[in-house]
Amino acid sequence: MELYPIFGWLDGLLEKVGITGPTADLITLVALAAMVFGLLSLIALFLVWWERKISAHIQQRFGPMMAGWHGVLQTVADAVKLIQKEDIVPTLADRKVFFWAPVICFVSAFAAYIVIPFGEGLIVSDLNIGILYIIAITTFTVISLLMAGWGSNNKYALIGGMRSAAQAVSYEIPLVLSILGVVMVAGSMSMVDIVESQSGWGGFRWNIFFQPLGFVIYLIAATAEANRTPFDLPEAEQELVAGFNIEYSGMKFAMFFLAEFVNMFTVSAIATTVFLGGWNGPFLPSWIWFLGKTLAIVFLLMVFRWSFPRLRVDQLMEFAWKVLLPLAFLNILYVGVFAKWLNW
Amino acid sequence: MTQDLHTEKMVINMGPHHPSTHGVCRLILTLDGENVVECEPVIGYLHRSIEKICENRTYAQCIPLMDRFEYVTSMSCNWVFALATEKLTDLEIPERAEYLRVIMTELNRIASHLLCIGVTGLDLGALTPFLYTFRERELILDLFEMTCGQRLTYNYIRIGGVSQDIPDEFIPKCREFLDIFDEKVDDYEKVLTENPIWMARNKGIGVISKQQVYDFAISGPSARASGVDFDIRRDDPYSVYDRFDYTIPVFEGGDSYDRYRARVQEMRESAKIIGQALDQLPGGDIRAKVRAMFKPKAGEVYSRIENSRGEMGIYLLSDGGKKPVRVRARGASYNHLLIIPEIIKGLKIADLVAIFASLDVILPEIDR
Amino acid sequence: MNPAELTAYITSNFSGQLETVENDQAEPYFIVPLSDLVPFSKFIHDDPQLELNYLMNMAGVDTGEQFEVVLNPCSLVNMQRLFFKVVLDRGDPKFDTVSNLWAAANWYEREIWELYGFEITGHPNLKRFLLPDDWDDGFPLRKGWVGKNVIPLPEK
Amino acid sequence: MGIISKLPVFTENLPGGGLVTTSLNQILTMTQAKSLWYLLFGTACCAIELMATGASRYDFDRLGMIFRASPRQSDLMIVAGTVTYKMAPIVKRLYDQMAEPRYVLAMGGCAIGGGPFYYDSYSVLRGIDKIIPVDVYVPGCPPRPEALLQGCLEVGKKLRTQKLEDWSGPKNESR
Repeated sequence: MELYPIFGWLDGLLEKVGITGPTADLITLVALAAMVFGLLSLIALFLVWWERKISAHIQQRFGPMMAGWHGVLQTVADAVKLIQKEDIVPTLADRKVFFWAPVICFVSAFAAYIVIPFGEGLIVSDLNIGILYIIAITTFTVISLLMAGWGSNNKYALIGGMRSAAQAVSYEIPLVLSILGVVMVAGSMSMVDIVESQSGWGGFRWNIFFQPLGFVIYLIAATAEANRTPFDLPEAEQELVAGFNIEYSGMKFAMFFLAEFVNMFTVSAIATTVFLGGWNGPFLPSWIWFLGKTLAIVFLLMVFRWSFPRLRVDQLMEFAWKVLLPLAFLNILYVGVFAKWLNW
Repeated sequence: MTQDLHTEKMVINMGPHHPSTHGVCRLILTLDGENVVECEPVIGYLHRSIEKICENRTYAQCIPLMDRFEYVTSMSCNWVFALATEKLTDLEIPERAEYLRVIMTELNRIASHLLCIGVTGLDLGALTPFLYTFRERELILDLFEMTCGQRLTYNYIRIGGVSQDIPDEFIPKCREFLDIFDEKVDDYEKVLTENPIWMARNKGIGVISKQQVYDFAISGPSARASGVDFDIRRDDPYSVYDRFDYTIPVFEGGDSYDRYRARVQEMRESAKIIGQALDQLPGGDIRAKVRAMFKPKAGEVYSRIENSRGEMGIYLLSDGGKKPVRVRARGASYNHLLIIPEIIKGLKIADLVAIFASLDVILPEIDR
Repeated sequence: MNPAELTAYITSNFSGQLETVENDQAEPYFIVPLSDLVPFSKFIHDDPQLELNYLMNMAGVDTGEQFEVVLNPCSLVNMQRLFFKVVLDRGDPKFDTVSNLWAAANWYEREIWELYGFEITGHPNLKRFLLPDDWDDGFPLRKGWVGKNVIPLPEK
Repeated sequence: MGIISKLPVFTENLPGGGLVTTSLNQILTMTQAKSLWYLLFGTACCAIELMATGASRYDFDRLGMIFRASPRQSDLMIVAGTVTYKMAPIVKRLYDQMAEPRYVLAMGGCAIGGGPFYYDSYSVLRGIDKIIPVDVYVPGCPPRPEALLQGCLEVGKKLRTQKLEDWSGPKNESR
């Protein structure tokens, strides 16, 4: 299902109305952005409901049942309720920083979807430095956590912010190195080329079979990037009451809440594109393959959350620098030697 | 190059309202980064003046108040108060009542340990064991509800015996619970004990030495985890505990991990005791003849029993009247909170939460 | 050692004068004069035969006529218990701290000081910790004390 | 109030404005009732029953209620247990920190009126309605989990009668 025919029809419509040239491009881009934004907030709402249902069934209980059939409208109810809540700004808070933190978190969470291929031709714009762009954008959420920690003038939030900065910095490197292994094999950083390089053997020539260690390192670093247990130290309820989003209420908190789930989806989308062969797969249309694999990874992340205790800050750092980093280098060495020798 | 960086210590308030302080305890922490430099507990937020109220109540009226003294194991609170009053009178407690008391208190010990292990898991981020342990705890609460109609504050053990006899479907249900209980404990061990993150978070944290156990009067599983082989049921025997054979689990490590393991083993032992008590349960009536306006002899007594958290004792002074002159309830968490500032120096906030949960400190027996 | 031997051992070995009280409880019961509180505690804490190193309970008592402090040490090594009491004078109740012998006594004494108003000389940090900080209503656990927000039980 | 509170002003002068706001009001309060996030605030024995209600058998999550540790994000404060005079200012401050539309459920005899500690106690506050407005009282010592769940549903019913304009802005300043 190509994306371009839709825009062809839209351009035709604009001709009739008499808008051409740059304004027409602007309108199509805005329409595209609205479509991606709509799709993603739908997915985020679904993920929130799905997480509560999975956690409930893991823990032998029902999970939300009252809002709609089996609580399907539960997240809609939460979102609409959060809109009605009062928007408190603590008196001594750093107002500008406090206000912009959720905005940056929200924007950076959605900005990563410019280069993620949802299907055969379903990509907003195929940058040739796609994967590098994603890694740069996803670290913005760390800045917003720091701003939230500092802005809300609360000691617990400050500790939460500091922890998130330390965690992101130390887990960024193994993440990048594990992706580097795939980029070396694919020969290009564009997401579409990476997926093309995995389309051999009838769509089953995925990188995970060749670089299993890289996949495992990526998964661990990704859980840390998305602040999920066992690495969810920034908002550890038991220690820091609610971590960085302690002072946020109403719509600002909803932004943080949705951004967290969109981040989780981003991280698993990159995992599918880089390691599980994006949209490659026999008979089914490409975007179903993509969605299926991503939701499988999201399911894995969710099961992590409900089965592992939380690590301490120094254990977290130690694990990143002393265990994950050497393994990442080992993975690159392995890929470098075998890639040359097996001339993939 | 390293000129001295001006780093300030941050005083933080792990205040009365905090998810991981069980109840309302406030810890004023002085932090240097993440490490706790100094910790000063402030209590009294749940000080309900139970001792002052008991001085104006008859002995029978004190029992429900004693329920609220330590609400997670209310059975042992009733029992320790009844034991203290019985020492001041020459009442003859019927055999069946003694066995019912043992069965109920051991069931309550298992329920309290289940709650403690669940909440320890909750505090360290593992949310699922909390739900599993509470599932078993609900089965025990059904048993309690069957006999005395209440889930938490039972008012079941009275002076001279117990208030009601157990219904006839109690024993089959209790047997059924005991059958499934052992493999349920294996489930918890599977989820938590061998979990490397759980070990990393609990091993070597908050080590209590034997000398500290003596000085700070630490008791119960927290003392047995530091190598002190002391259990009131065996060393200072009361009631019919000498008729059952059970072992007292003792560990040498003294850290949070061993305290957790001591509690898990203790649950298995308690299940064994209940099984034997059900086998030997005699017939007969369940309460000695006690006049309504019960007046014990004048005298002083300090009676103690082995509660799930440690030693629970009642100092009772009576002048022969129908109201006690002085009741002093001693809880185990009182000393466990006292030792936390000693063993927390230099550790992190996350460790403080782990130690707090592993020592099973709850606030009603500190504030009374 | 059973209670009788224990009483005999203590009365013979302890230098100060003691008064033993007959009661049918399982442990010996002494009344120690105020000045001998710390020497007696040191004796029973350090004597190798006794080694009562675990302070079970320490309670302040107001029996209407006299103030007392009751201590119950016990030994986890050779499983013995002891029950001894110190009578304070009514006018100016004061006693020396034993918290350097038993660290558990630290909070016991602090509580006695706060709820009974007995002066404790040598206590490391006597601060209010059970009652609200702005408490100015006397000492609640004393007999005959009536607080401003206490609702008495209506007599039938 | 959030963004939504300005809406009634616009819809008033629309044709049939009154109808729009009431039906809008219905939808909005229905969503509030369906997702009441409660503040984890337990002091005494009722806190254990609160945890038991949150566990698998009685499960708050079925009603869409999850526990939030920070008062900012919670809209229902379940005061579970005895509130002493030393704890009263803290309960008041927590209530102030909660974002509007907020509700209070007094759980257990102690929170309603001092419970077993009403007579002869010098340190127990007899009932939290002396310091904060209470919406629903759940009697019991401690109340059964079913009673607590029914209390939460009562909060949902009472909430339906709230008007949008009632929460037109913070009433006191200490935020």
